[in-house]
Parts: sequence; structure tokens; C-alpha cells
Amino acid sequence: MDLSYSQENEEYRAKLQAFLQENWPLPESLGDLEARKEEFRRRATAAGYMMRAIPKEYGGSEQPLDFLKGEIIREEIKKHGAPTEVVHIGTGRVVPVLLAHGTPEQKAKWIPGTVSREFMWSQGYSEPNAGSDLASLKTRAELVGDKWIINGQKIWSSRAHKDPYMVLLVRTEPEDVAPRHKGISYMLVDLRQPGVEIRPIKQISGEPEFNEVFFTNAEAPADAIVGGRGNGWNVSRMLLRFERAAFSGINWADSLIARAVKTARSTIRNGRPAIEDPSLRADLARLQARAMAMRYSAYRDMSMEAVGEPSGDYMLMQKLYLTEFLLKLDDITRDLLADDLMMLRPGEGGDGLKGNAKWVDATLQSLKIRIAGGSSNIQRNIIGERVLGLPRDQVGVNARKNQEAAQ
Amino acid sequence: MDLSYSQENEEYRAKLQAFLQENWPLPESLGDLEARKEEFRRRATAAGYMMRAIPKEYGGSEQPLDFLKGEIIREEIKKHGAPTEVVHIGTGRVVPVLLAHGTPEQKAKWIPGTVSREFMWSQGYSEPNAGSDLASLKTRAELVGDKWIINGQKIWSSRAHKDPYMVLLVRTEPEDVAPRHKGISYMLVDLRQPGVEIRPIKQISGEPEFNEVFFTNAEAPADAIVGGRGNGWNVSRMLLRFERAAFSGINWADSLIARAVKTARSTIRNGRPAIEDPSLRADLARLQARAMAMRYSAYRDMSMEAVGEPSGDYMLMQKLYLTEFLLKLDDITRDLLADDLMMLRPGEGGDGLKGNAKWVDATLQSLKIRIAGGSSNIQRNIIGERVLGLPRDQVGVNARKNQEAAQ
Amino acid sequence: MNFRLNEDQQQLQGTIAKILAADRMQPRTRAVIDGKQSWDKETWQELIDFGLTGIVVPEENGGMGMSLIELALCAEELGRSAAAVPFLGHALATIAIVEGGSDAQKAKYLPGLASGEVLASVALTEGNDTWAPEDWQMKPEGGTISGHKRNVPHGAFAQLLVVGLAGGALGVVEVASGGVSCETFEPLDLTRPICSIDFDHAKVDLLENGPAAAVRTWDAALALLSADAYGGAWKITEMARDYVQVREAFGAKLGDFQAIKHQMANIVVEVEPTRGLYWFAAYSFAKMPEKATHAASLAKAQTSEVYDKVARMCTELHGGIGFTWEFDAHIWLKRAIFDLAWGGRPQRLFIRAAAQTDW
Amino acid sequence: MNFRLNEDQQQLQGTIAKILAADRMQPRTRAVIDGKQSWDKETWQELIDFGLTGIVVPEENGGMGMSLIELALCAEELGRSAAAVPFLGHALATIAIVEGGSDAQKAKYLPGLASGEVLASVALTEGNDTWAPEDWQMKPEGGTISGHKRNVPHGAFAQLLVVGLAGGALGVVEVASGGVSCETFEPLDLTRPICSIDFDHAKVDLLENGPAAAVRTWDAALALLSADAYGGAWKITEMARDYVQVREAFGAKLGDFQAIKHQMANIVVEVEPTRGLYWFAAYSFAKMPEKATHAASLAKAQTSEVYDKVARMCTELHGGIGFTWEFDAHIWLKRAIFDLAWGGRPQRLFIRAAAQTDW
Repeated sequence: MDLSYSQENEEYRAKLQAFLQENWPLPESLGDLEARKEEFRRRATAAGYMMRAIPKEYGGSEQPLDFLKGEIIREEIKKHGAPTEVVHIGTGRVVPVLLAHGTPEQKAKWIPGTVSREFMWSQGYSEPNAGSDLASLKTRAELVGDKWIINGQKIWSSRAHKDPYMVLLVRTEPEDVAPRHKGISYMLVDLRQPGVEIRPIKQISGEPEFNEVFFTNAEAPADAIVGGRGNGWNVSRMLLRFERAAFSGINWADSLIARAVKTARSTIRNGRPAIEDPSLRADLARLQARAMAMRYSAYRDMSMEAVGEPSGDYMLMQKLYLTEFLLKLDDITRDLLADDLMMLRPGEGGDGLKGNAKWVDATLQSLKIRIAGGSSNIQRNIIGERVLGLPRDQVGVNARKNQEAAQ
Repeated sequence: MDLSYSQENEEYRAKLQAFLQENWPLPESLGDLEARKEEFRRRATAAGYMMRAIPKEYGGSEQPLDFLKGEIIREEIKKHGAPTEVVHIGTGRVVPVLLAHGTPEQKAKWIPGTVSREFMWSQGYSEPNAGSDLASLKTRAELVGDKWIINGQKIWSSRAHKDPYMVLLVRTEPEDVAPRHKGISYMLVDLRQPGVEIRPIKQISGEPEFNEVFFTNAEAPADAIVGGRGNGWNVSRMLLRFERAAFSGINWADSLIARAVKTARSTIRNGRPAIEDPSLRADLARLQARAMAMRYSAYRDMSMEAVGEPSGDYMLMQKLYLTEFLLKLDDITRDLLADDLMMLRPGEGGDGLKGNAKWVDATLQSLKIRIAGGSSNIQRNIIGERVLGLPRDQVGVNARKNQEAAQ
Repeated sequence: MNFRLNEDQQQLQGTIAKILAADRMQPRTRAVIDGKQSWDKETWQELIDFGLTGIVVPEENGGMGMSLIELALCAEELGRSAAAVPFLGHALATIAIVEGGSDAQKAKYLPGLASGEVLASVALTEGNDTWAPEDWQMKPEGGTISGHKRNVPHGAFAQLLVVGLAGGALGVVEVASGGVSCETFEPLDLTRPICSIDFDHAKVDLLENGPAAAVRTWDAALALLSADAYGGAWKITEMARDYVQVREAFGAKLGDFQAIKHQMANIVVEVEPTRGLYWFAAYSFAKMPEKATHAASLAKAQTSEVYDKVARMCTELHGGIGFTWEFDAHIWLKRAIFDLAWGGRPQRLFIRAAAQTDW
Repeated sequence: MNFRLNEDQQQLQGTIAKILAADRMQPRTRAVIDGKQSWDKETWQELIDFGLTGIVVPEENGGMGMSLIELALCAEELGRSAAAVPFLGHALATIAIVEGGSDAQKAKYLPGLASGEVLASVALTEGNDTWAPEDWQMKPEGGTISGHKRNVPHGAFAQLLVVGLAGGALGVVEVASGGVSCETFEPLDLTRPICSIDFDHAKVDLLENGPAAAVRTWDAALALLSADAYGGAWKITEMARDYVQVREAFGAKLGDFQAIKHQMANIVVEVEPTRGLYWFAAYSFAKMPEKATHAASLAKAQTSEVYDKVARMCTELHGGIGFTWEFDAHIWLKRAIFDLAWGGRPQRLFIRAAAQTDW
């Protein structure tokens, strides 16, 4: 157990600081701000500070997994104000799948363009009648000649209106394949074709962010499936695990606490800053205890994984734990905001504490977090079954048996 | 809607006050304190202030249902410091059943002695493997000649070690009667016989309060069943409803708040009484809001029942709502008690705030309340099904189907 | 003694429930939500025709002379149907004048408010969290007022404003007299848009019994908001109940899953008992004024906390669809937040209630 | 950097877990609960033989010279097994002397404590809720102390007491020197009986660095209690998990009911992440002392709140049997309450943690 930055790591940090000094900001002669940011990222990748998990041959820097170095890079880039690595579905989810399951041809075709952000991706998993229960999805693809012909509807694709490519979970095998998830494949599709219609969905905040995507005889080439026909379920579950493993939730929790403290400083109660109220301070400390519990549990898990030990079940629980954190934070911010809760955008005349509108949006977003990526009830099923060894849920199973018996 | 005490009720109150003035305290010439209390209760019953729901022929005062008068009586007797009506299982549960379901002979045999507290009762419902799921109880009675022969085991009988009679739910019909609860009868049994063994169960507080009662060829006369063979389920459900209808939970909640306020006055925090802390005051007000919600919801229900209107579903929810109240109260008292939480009995040397030991006991008791009289999960099933019309639970049903299929 | 609705009250509530029946209202509310109308004038006119605006106005001033109990029963239905009408401000302005006006002031203002000819609202708070009359700083000078007020419901459409003033006084401003300008912005609850109002030497008529009326108006606001919250909480609960009975997952209806059933049970157990709280708040306002501040503060604090919590839970039960603009659940979710915030945050009101006890 | 147990630590925890394995312990703990023994001397001797009492004692004083990390790992196992041994007081007295004693004092006291020959405890609080060193009022006069101390764990059996004194000083009292009397009463947690102690001109030896050591000792107490709470919370969770897998109702196992399964999931989701908290509390005590007060306060406050809540939920999951003396669940329920209260109530500790931030 050693949380100190070792000599090696301090040297790494010093080298990184020197790199940052030298490379940011870049001279204006290198183009506009966007171009300069891109150039910085290219250099940072070449130096091993970005795209660390991606092989060099595909444009990454191919560094060994080291969560402490990851934290050092995050800290120093933030401190220096340099451009951060662009996080997107492509590098976060598509590339790992391709690396693990793609053919050499698929890797060559898709990875470099995804790493360079020439190919941007949205995700087509959920359907109107298959949310938490992905195995029941209905969008089908049939191989006709050398093409997959796709028909069906996807929903909650958060970037389909902006990004031209989609990773699709689609039924390619007969309906009566059992278990049902065996009939699903993982497919890469270009959305820029006549058979695809994209309709934005407005969120409750009033902003469009999601889309419905309709496929009517849309096409994909025969080699569009990654990981083999009928293997999409396993491929996508690997993705979900990957998604959960991130520290992003923990760092987000820390930043939310910092923001809540800032709000509590600028909110006046009985003539004094609210942050001086002992009861509020205790509530904020309660949140901090939860954030720390997450951080050090994750450190433990990752330290064990790094040496190949089985790391326990904490990662299965983090999303539900974070959900509870957000709920408690909402209770605190509701009381701090008071009237400002009623404004979705602050008044131009200076009404509303600066920053409070962000909290109103945050309380709506926290509802989305609870729903997205598997509902809390699904999480509880998984935890009850995998962590505690309790029986699998019988209701769905029995309902299906009864349906079959009735047929 | 009229919560004011009408002229009629104010006159009733004045008459009651006069009665109390005249009859309490009674002269010592009438015997020791217990005897004088009994005499007072006899007089109060004769005057219509006690045993109001019980017909005169059985020793009651046979007054029409009037929940306001009930409250007035409770208030004035408390204010005057006179003896209160003795609440026991006999008048609370056995007599109502006998009145509704008993034969004339059964009424004559059991009610007067129960009203006079010559016959005291305990309750034999739960079994070691039939707690929430009463319909699965296994204690059997068989009619042999003119006697019921009883074999089996009951548990959680809170007064069996003190009181000689027991109301028993017992299986009298064949095992394969369906639904299972149709085979159960409601039986009155004298425990003072060789076939009955009573073993006290020590509670987690260290006090014995419950008992296990073992029946080994115990006997009861042929007319021991009330309400007919196989009808015990309906009879006992009427009891449970009766039990829930009481105001006792609400009055108890009010008294707990008053006690918490008293504790908060005598607890010093940062040199000031804890009751001055705004955050604690808000928490106590939250409790008060819940107590008021219960009181006025119950007033509404009873007002509607009094005129024969369907009164809604509130009464189905009160126990769960009260459970939540107790949980929140526990959180408050834990913080107030601080170190005193660690003492089950206060120190003789004056350690521990007077009264705090009561809270430690109360926190243990509040766990009992959550379990007794139907677990919270059963309550939620009932509410989900009856109030919201959601489907009946399938797990138990399916498990039973599977068992049957396997046989 | 009894605590049930009499036949007149039952009939009143039944009638307004019919006017506000969900299937009639849905397209009208939608038109407001989607920005096609600024507010639901059609329903408001029907409510005026029904007599809503006259309920608490004395008969001699053109009203029905009923009490806050009846008005709260209507507020429950408005909350249930999420009506996009200027009820809250208008009702509170009316109550302020009923409680605080001289006979002449009542005769001058109330007939127009009772008939619905004049639309009114209230302008009370200045900074954030300044709902108590003692928080107000605005001072009349030479018969006019100047300064900034916030959180005025439907303030952009009101012709008459009751304004909170220093010392808990109340003044009436007729918008047509000038010196009144409204700053609008994007409110969360589009069915009850709030705005800020700037007064610049606007002519003001001080109510005779302003300070007493100001506390009464606040208490009335709390009782009406708790009624709204109770109605709204039941409505969104019913939406979730209906949804879980049709939506399928894993081959079964959501409602077949015990976890879902128990979540629904936990929701309804919080919602239903708050009816007694809001009833008693309205009842004590009308009949036991010495208890009104305590009861109204507890009722609004508790009921709006429940509404807010339940609205979040019910939204979550809808899954992704609950997070879309097209699905109606968010209308109630946002009304819940309005009910939580307007009139004072719960924590402050619980502390206000505690101050009414002997603690 | 890593945050995993090294092989020595894993082995240490594995060995102590074997010593404290549930089936060996149950009859011994029962004997204490049922009043047949005052404490579990047999297990304590095994723990001494194993070296528990020497873990944090420097090698030159006869100990193993390890850190609070190793001791906390043992505390987790003691909490899991609900061992009725005088660990808490002895460990804290030891730490107080390690942190605050002069070389001579260490040489005098530590060997006996490390070997277990001398049993020690700590006498800190005076009134209720006086865990902070600055709360202590007792003043030494002429080399002796007089007054009343509370919440002394296993105080009736201790031969040496570390006493909290005014100004956060610490003094050592040897019971055999006289002037020490113990008032016992019925404690809730019978596995860790507390008593009050009266000092009447008892000879006291002031620790050289008392004030600094007092804060450290408090932080160590919080870290050890959070470890105990983590172990205990997992244990009662496992008891409930095992129970719902065998107990039947309505023709199915309790664990087949989704509502039960989800309650169990909600429990474990609260329990498991607190491991990171207690580890970090112990780690920072040993390696990052500037963070120790913050981490220890948060860890004990959060972990004991979770333990208390989870113990109540698990007891409830057992139904009636959970409320009986004969069933073991209450042993952990009561240890949870001890962990909640001893060392300071959570609210106070959360506020203490907040004072360590830049808020």
C-alpha cells in the first residue's frame, strides 16, 4: 500500500511539465485555435500523454496501463490549461472492441480514422421497446447478396444527428435462437444513406441531445459485423464494463462537491455565507466521504487488477453508489438555490445567483444518469445475483414460460 | 368539515369533568389503590366513558361510535390523572370477534369474563415457519369425539406466560384444501392443561416478552371454534383491520415528538440547549408534519366511515408511514443521545441523561414494530395491489406451482 | 365534529375536476409548453365562468363568500391537471385585498378580480429567499414605489399587482398607471411562468391592514401550494402506475416485478397522507387562524418535498421516455420544483413552523 | 503507487481471520453475552500469542513496529467476528504511549503492553459528547488526579489507564497504585462493556508529548472503529444473505422475492465502498499524517452510520427471529451502535472533517 508519488513518478511529472511548457500555448503561426489544439494533441500523443491505450500503428501512443500516470497527466494538463484529450465514443468504445475482436482488415479500415476523429460515432443500442432489456431488441439485418439490409428503429442515440457512423446492435439470426441474445450482432454502419432517417428528441431541459434513428432497407457491407455473427451481446457487454471502469464518475463527484462549496460560499443565509452553517458543512462532508469511498475503492480495484489479482465487486456497485451521491447532492443544492430553482436560464437583469442555472440543469441531468446505462433496478438485480449469489429473477423467466405455454 | 367542539361536545366534556371530580380520587376506605382503580373503572363504564363498544348485557356501556367523544375522554382522563381504560387483547380483539361471529352461548360464556378481566388472553397466530405468510401455518386440531386435539407450535405470543387463555389460528381441515387459508379455524383455548408447554423468549433488549407455546395433544371443547370451521382466516383479518384502525399509533407519535423535544431541551450542544439548533428544529417539525398528516388523514377516514362513505385507502398505509416516522425519529435521537446510546440502563452514579435509557430501549422496540403485525414488505405488496391495482405477486404463486409440478 | 367534505364541497371539486379533465387539458397545456401560447386563456375563461375567481371574494364584493377550503380543493385539481393558468398570483392578490383592504379598497378592486375582468398577481420577494414580510425592503415614497421584485407568477400578463413593502405592508399597483416593466426569462415551470418586475415611480395604493394581510397571504399561498402539490403528486403517481402496467421488459410487465411494485407502494404511502395536511392547512386558515401559520408551513414544506421526490421517482420509473420533452411527465416534475421553491424552501418553512410551537 | 495489501498484510489478515473464525468464536462470544464470562480471555490470549498487542509497538520496546494499517486490518476481523476482547482500549492506550511517551516512558510501559502482560484502556470523556481533547477538564494536582471519566472500554479489567487531561494532556495511571474505582452498569454492547471510573488522588505520570498524542490517539480510534464497522457490517450482511436463501414464505425462498434481493443489494452497495474509506484513514494515519484527521473523521462517521443502518435493515430481514436474544444478529446490531457512539457521534465528526478542508 503506497499512495506516495515515487521518484519515478515525480520524474515523469517533471518531464510532462517541461513538455507542456514547451508545447502550449503554440504560436499563432500554426493556425487558428482549433488547429493549434489539434497540433498540441498530436504532439501529446507522440510524446505518450494521449491515446495511451491505442497501438502506435493505429495512431495511438501505446503506453502500458498505469492509472497513477493517467492521474498525473490529467492533473498537470488541467493545471497548465492545455487542451485535454477528446473523449468520444470512437476511442472510448469502438476502438477497444475492434482491437479485441476486429479482423486485421477491420482494424486497418476503422481505427486510424477513428483515432484522428475523421470517423465519429454514435451508439445504436436501445430501442423503444428494449431499454434495460437489450436482449429483446427487434431491429433486424438480413444478408442479401453481399450486403446487410437493415430494418428497425433505434432510440437514445446521443450523437446520431452530428456523427456519421453508428455502432449498432442488431438481430441477424432467426427469432427462435435461444437464449435470445445469441441472435444479436455488433455492426458498424454509415448513417449517410437514404435508408436512414434521424429525428432528434428534445430532452426535458428543452435541449435536443438524443435521436431516434429509423432504418428502412438501410445497407451495410458484408464485413460490417465485428466479433462474429450472433456474438454482439458479448462484445457489447465488454463495452459496458469498459464504460464503468472509468474514473470519470469519481472526478465528476469531486468537482460537484467543489461547485457546491462555491455555491454555498456565495449564498447568504441569515446574513452569513451558507457555508458557515454547521449542518450544511456536515452534509457536504457526508458527500465527501462518499466521493472518497469511491476513489479509494477504485484505487484498490485497479491496483489489484494491475498485478492480476481478482479485484472484488466494487466496480459493479459504483454506478448505483454514484446515483445515491447525486440524489443527496440534489437535496443540498435545492435548499441552497431556493428561488433560483425556478429559473432554467438566469435573468439578464442579474436575477439569480451566477452558476445556479447550471444546478437546475444538473438536477435534470442527474435524472438522466439514473436512467442511462442500465436502470438502478437492473443494477440491483446484477449486484444481488453476482455479489451476493441470490437467485436470478424469476418474473421475466416465468412470464416468458407462460407466454410460450399459451402459444 | 368542522373540527370545532360543538355545543353538545362541550357539554359532554363538562359532564365528564364533573364525573371525574366526583369519582377520582376515591376514598381510601374503598380499598387499596388497585381496588380503587377498579372501582373507578366500574363507575366510568356505568357512566358510558369506558367499554363503549361493548353491549351493556356483557358488561360494557354500549355507546354509539364517536371518535371525537373518544378523544375528549382520553384528554380529560389524562388531564385529571384518573385511571385509564385497560387495553388488552381480550376487549381489543377477542370480544369484537365474538360479537360479530360468536354463537349466543359463546358470547355468554366468554364476553363478560373477558370484559371483567377475569379471562385474560394471548394471541397464537405466528409459527416458526409462518410469520408474514400466516396461510402456511401448520398447527393442527382434529376433532376426536367431542374434543379438539391440538398439536403444533406457536411463537411470538406476547402474554402467554401471564394470561391463561389463547386465541389460536389452527388448521382443522385437510391439507389439500385450496386455497390454503380455507383450512384454518379460529379457536379459543385454555392454556392451563398438561398438553401445553410455554417457553419464554428473551428479546434483544434482554427482557422476556414473547413466548413459544408447544401443543402436544392439548384439548379444547367442540364449541371452541368461533365463526365456523375453516373460516378463521376471515375472522382474523377482521381483527387485523380492527387493530390498525386505532388512533394509538398517532397519539404515540405525538408523545414521541414531545419526548424528543424534552430530550433536546436537556441536551447541551456548544453550551446551548440542542433544541435551539435550527436544523434540529426543522427535523422535529418534519416529524410533526408526518404526525399531523396521520392525524388528519385518520380524522377524514373516520368521518367518512361514520356517515357510511367509502373512506379511501389511508388506513392501509398508516403502519408503513408510522414505520418511516420511527426510523426518522431514531436518526434524531441517535444524534441527541451521543454516548448515552451505549447504555442500556443508566449509571447509578448519575451518568447518562435521565430518560435517555428509554430512548435506547425505544430504538430496539422500533425494530419490533417494523416486524410485528405484518412486515413492511407485506404491507407494500398489499398497498401495491389494493391501492394501485398492480398485479399480485407471482413469485410465491410460481414457486408453489413448480413445487406441485415436481410432486 | 367531522373532517369530511360536505356535499357542496364535493360537488365543487367534482365540477372543477370535470372542467380540468386530463384529456381536454392535454393539448391546451401542450400548446403552452411548446410555446404556441403564452398561457391557457381558454381554460382560464372556463374557470372564470365557473366562478373560480370569486370563490373567496365576499358576496358584497361580487364573490361567492366561500373559504380557503373550497379554493384549496380547486387548487388540488389545478395541480392535478397542471393547468397553465394564472391562478396562483390572482388568488393571492385577491386574498391580500380581502384580508387587508379597507371597505373602499375592497369595493374598488374585488369586483373586477372576482369577475375575472382584471387579472392580478403578487410581487413579493426582492433578493433570493425573501418570502417573509419582514424581509421586504421596498419603501413607498410620495405615493409611488421604485425597485425590483422577483418571482411574480404570470406577472407579464397581470393588470394589477399586489406588492410587498417594507414593514410587511402591502400596496396595490395598477399596471396601466405606468412605471411598471417586466423582465422575462426562461422559467423552469412553463405552466406558471415567473418574471421579475421593475417599478419606477409606479403609483401605489397602500392596503389599510397590510402587515396583517401579508402574513395571511403568505399562509394562504402555502396552503394553496400544498394542495397543488398533493394533486400533482397523485397525478404523476398515476401516470407511473399506468405506465408500469403496460410497459414490458424481460417478457413481463414492469408492474409484475416486485421491486417496481414496492417502489410504487413507497411512493403512494408518501403521497396519500399529505392530503390531511393540506386540508388542515386550509381548514385552519379559514376556521382556526391561530393555527394557520403552523399548519400551512408544515403542509407546504412536507407536501412539496414529497411531490418533488415522487416526481423524480416516477420520472425514473418511465425510463428514457420520461426524460423526453414529448412525454408529459416533466410538466409535473417542473411544477413540483416550482411548488418546492415558491413561497419558501421547505427547510425555512419547517423552521418557521417550529417557531409556532412551544419548543 | 498502489493501493493494495502487500503479501505480508494479506497474510496477517488471513491469520487473524483464522483465529477469529466464526464457528470457533460463537460459543465464546455467547458465554460473554449470556453473562457466563465477563470477557473472552481465551481468544484474547490467542491474539496476544499471535502478536496483536505488539503490532504498533516499536521493535526496541518489544513490539513488531508495524503501522496502523496492519492494526486496522486486524480490527476489521475483530469487528467481523464480534470478538468480546479488550482490544479497543488496549490498542488506544498503546498508541497514546507510542505517540506521546518519552523514551523512558515508552521503555517503562510498552513492553508490558506489547506482551499483553499488562491490560490497558483509555479514560477520555467526562460529560456526554466530550471526545475532543479540548473538551477535557481534569487537572493533575501534585502528581495526582481526581474526578470522573466515562466510556472506558473494558475499564473494569484494565491494570493501566491512559487518562485525558485538561489542555489535551495525557497521563498514565497504574490501577494498582490506588485511588481508582470503577462504576459498572448495563452496557448495550456486552462484547465491549464500558464503565465509568472515579479517580481519587490517583498517582499520574504525564506523557511527555500528551497534547499531540491525544489528537493522534483520537484519529487512531476513529480509524480502528471504522475498520470494525466495515467488518461488522459485512458480517451482518452475510448473515441476512444466508438467511434469505433458506427461509421460506409463500412457498418460495425469501431471496427469490425481488424486493428482498434489491434490499440486500442496497445494503451491500452501502457497505462495500466504505472499505476504501477505512483503508485510507489507516493509511493516512501511518503515511500522510496531515490528512489523518480528515480521513479518520470521515471514515468513522460514514462507516458507522452505514453499519448502524445496515444492521437495522438486516435485523428486520430476519423477521421475528432477529428480535430474539438467542439469535446472534443483535450482537452486531449493538456493536454497530457502539461504533456509532464511541469516539464521537457522526454529525460531530463530519463537522470536524469539514474544519480540515478549505471550505
